[in-house]
Amino acid sequence: MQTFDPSTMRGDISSIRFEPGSTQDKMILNMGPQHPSAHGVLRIMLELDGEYIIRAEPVIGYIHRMHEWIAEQKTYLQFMPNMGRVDYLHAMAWNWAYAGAVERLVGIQVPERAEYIRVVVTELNRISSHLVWWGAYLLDLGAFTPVMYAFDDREQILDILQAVTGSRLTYSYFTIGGVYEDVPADFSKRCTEFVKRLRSRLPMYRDLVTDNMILRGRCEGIGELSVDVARRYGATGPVLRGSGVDSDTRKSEPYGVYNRFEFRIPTYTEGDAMARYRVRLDELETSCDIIEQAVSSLPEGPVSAKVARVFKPPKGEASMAVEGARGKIIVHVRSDGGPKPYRVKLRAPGFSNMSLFAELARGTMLSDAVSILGSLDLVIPEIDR
Amino acid sequence: MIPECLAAMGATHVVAMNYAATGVVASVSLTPETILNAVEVLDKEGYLLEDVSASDLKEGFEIAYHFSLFEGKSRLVLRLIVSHDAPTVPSISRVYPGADWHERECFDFFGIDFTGHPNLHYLLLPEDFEGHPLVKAEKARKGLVDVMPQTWLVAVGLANPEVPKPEAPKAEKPEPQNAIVAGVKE
Amino acid sequence: MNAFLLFIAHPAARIILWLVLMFAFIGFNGLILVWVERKVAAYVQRRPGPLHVGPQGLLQPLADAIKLMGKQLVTPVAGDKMLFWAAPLLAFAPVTVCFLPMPFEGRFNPLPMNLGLVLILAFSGLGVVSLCLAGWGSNNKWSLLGAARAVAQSVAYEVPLLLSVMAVAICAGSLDLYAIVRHQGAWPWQWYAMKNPLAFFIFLVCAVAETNRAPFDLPEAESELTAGFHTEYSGMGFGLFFLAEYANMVIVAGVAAALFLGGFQGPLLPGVWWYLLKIYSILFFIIWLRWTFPRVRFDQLLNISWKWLTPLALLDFALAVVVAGFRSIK
Amino acid sequence: MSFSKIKEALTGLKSLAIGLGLTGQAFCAENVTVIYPKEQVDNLSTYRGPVELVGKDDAPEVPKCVACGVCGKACPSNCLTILSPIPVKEGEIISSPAQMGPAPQKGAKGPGQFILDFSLCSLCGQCVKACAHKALRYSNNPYLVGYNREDFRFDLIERLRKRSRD
Repeated sequence: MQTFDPSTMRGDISSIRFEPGSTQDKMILNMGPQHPSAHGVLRIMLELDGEYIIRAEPVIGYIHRMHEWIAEQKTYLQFMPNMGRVDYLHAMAWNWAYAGAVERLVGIQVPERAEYIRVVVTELNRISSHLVWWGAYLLDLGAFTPVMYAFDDREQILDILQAVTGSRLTYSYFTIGGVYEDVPADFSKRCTEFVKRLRSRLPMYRDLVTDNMILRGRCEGIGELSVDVARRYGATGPVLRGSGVDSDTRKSEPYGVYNRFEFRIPTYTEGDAMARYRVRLDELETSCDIIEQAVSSLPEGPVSAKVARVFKPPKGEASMAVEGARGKIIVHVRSDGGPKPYRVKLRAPGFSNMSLFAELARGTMLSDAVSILGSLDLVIPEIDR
Repeated sequence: MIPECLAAMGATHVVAMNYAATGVVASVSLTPETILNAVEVLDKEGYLLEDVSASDLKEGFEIAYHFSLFEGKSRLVLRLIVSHDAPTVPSISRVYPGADWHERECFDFFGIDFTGHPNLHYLLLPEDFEGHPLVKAEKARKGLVDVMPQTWLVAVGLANPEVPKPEAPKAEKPEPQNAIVAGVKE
Repeated sequence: MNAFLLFIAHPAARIILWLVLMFAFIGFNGLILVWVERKVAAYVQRRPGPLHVGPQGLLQPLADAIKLMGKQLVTPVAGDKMLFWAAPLLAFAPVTVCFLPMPFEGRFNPLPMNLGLVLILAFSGLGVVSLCLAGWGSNNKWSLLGAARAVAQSVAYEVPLLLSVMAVAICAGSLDLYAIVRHQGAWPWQWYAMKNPLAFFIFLVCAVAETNRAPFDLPEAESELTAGFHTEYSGMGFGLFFLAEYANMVIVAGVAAALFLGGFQGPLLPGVWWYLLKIYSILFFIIWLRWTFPRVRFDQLLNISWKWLTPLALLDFALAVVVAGFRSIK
Repeated sequence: MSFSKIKEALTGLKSLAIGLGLTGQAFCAENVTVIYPKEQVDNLSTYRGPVELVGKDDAPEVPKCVACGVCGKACPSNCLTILSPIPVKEGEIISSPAQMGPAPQKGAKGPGQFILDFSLCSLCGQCVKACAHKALRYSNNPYLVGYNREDFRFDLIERLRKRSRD
């Protein structure tokens, strides 16, 4: 191997900064930004001793798009399509967080029907997000087939959501004060059918993957996360619930009409990759429950409050927290009374979860790092924003 | 609604906020000197760090730390203002290691210097990026009175409660039932 | 014609002819196996697989091979050029030798010998050297990690593999694959897979590990090491590794079929067809494994070998010795 | 090696066998893929592609659009360019072709040119919502291919004419 000499490495300041000096018996490894389990363009610098990780440092920002700056250049409504692009897997939750924050700022009451539709599409989207995670995680662990089964199910959701929103991935379905358009007539029926189908598939998921000895060997006891560390790093969502904390924004600060539904928040106390895995799989069932309840009591009425296309909210600031597939999404909007936001801050759950990685990966093996990375369920565009 | 622990923070102002309108239960005004003590208090109470963000105002950079408990509507916002000329504030990453990246992000966007930060350099922006994109032009900056709700302004003594400012008539939230918003017609 | 027959009768000529035939067989077989692999993967994943080149996509592997041959061969600047290009050749060369003692059937035997099994085991052990050289010569950190994994894995799995083979050889009393096959019968209950299922199981697991197939494909583990030891190879350099992998699969499947499944013995059909059928069933099973399971971790892989398979294989070997001893006393 | 470990290994092996069984079942089951050029998916009608102009009920080749320019302003990424003819003032020479200016133009009744730069569009639909005359709608053609950016600058009036001819 060539010896590592930082003075000859021009242009890559991250590497030079990470370089510890003498690398005797150690190896600096750049995992990413083009790496099969980097889930997009994440780069992790690792200091390895054999296969053991001594130090890890993620380098992010490869697809940073400065959404927060864009928000200041556009009117409140014009920024809406950007929200579908922050986290492409759970676009609906971001839609909701931004729309909700602006609604709070202005004081708009969202019609009942729109609230129910929002719940259903967000939960459908959550299921599709978890299915993608499930498939991708198993790809990281070297199983090629489950991702196809997951995508088979996900296609059904995408078909439903396409009929509602017209697109299959980057939805901008929410508007300030409601949703873009009413759902088609057979929406409820299709949702119920899908829930039935997914429930019949879950035992297969369990038998094929969850109970699998090899998978359990790869997940159990890997990346153990204690509640205190999770709290100080700001971990939320399934990562936090995998550590045994019964915390879910849908319960703790019920937004929309979530307080009208009965649902269970799955938690596991082990705090390892397997616990996070199980939380997500159980959340599929939780989402199914919510969809069933919401669809069966879908009220009639308008789907959007009357809101002018360009409006000036009163001065002030508002935050909206939404439970996304990856954790607590918060959008802070600050208005100076003009037609454009003064400041928009997007709090991405993946950002906080990702910062945990360096802590979790220390002392594990390279294969475990891949497993931990997968179990955090990272969507890089959301982290980079 | 205001948690009792806030009394131990040495805050200049603690203002209860309307959760339904702002998503926050209390706003705590601090100074760079008191922030470390404040987050230590929150750490003892078991608060979770949500984010650290900043905003460019006339008075300086306003840094807002959002915290919440695992349960219930409990979001707190800790805010402090640092001047444009010397934007330094102690890093809280010693207490909340998760603040590390959030503070680096604030450094990216605003150039705020977090003293005691272990690793303060560009996070989201490229290493050779020059400038800080969210810093506004001098003319575009607004003061606190322009971006904060009237109730908060009154509570911290920046506005007079009896005589509402004529340029901020809509600062009070409209009735929640009011579905129609006065818009500006093109 | 007579001269040709005489020429054929000469053992050296027979070996050369056989080697040429084997090259053709390996190449053809590689194409077929790529197609089978892709079709099996596709059907397991409920999609059609290659479909458009030739009937049912049969010509797809050929198109891929032509594409591979047309690609530029890139050598890493900082790599060791000689080792780098010696590695794929070294991966491929021993494979052909391993086909010499394969018991296809009596009249296909180019080189009668009574140590066929030893020859195969010795030469198939050479494969790991090529992986090691490939990893080292690439001067790439991923490749190096892959090479290190390959060596450790090969050392670990050689032991139980040999022990399970020895258990069978002791029972049959020979190291000649033909003799071992003749020792069994045409029917499943006469096979060593039935008489000694533990050895068969151990052999299968070790065979999968020896050929670096999933779930033991750690040297190339693409989600961890991008592509492991062959990260830097392009074109036919990669193609040779690929071909060697499939040829190695055929060898282990061939040995397994001969040792445990009665080789060319079978009713009605000529023996060679039975043998091929058995080989391909084992290959199908190996492919099926790959598309079902996640990959094990490196330390787990070694643990499986040292803590489970080696003791079990020792136990099995001891049992086989006792049984064979009793039989010879009788 | 304790007894519990052996039991664990055996249950593990059983789980592997179950996994093999499931993929084996899938191997025998039917494909779920739609093989594209031979078959087509059945949900194209709900797909929302690039916006198109709506023709008048009595004259399908004439757009309903009144060239008010609201859609262009609503668009977050400025992908709509609406030009309408500048009405000729008295005494001016009528130039041919007519001079175009950005909509809205006083006195102009319809668009002279309606350009959609689809390479900028994010299909958010704000133009469709903004239109008071329902003169814009989504098309549902997913088959868009082009060799350069210019191919995605759609002249919507031209496309409307073509559509009404077919």
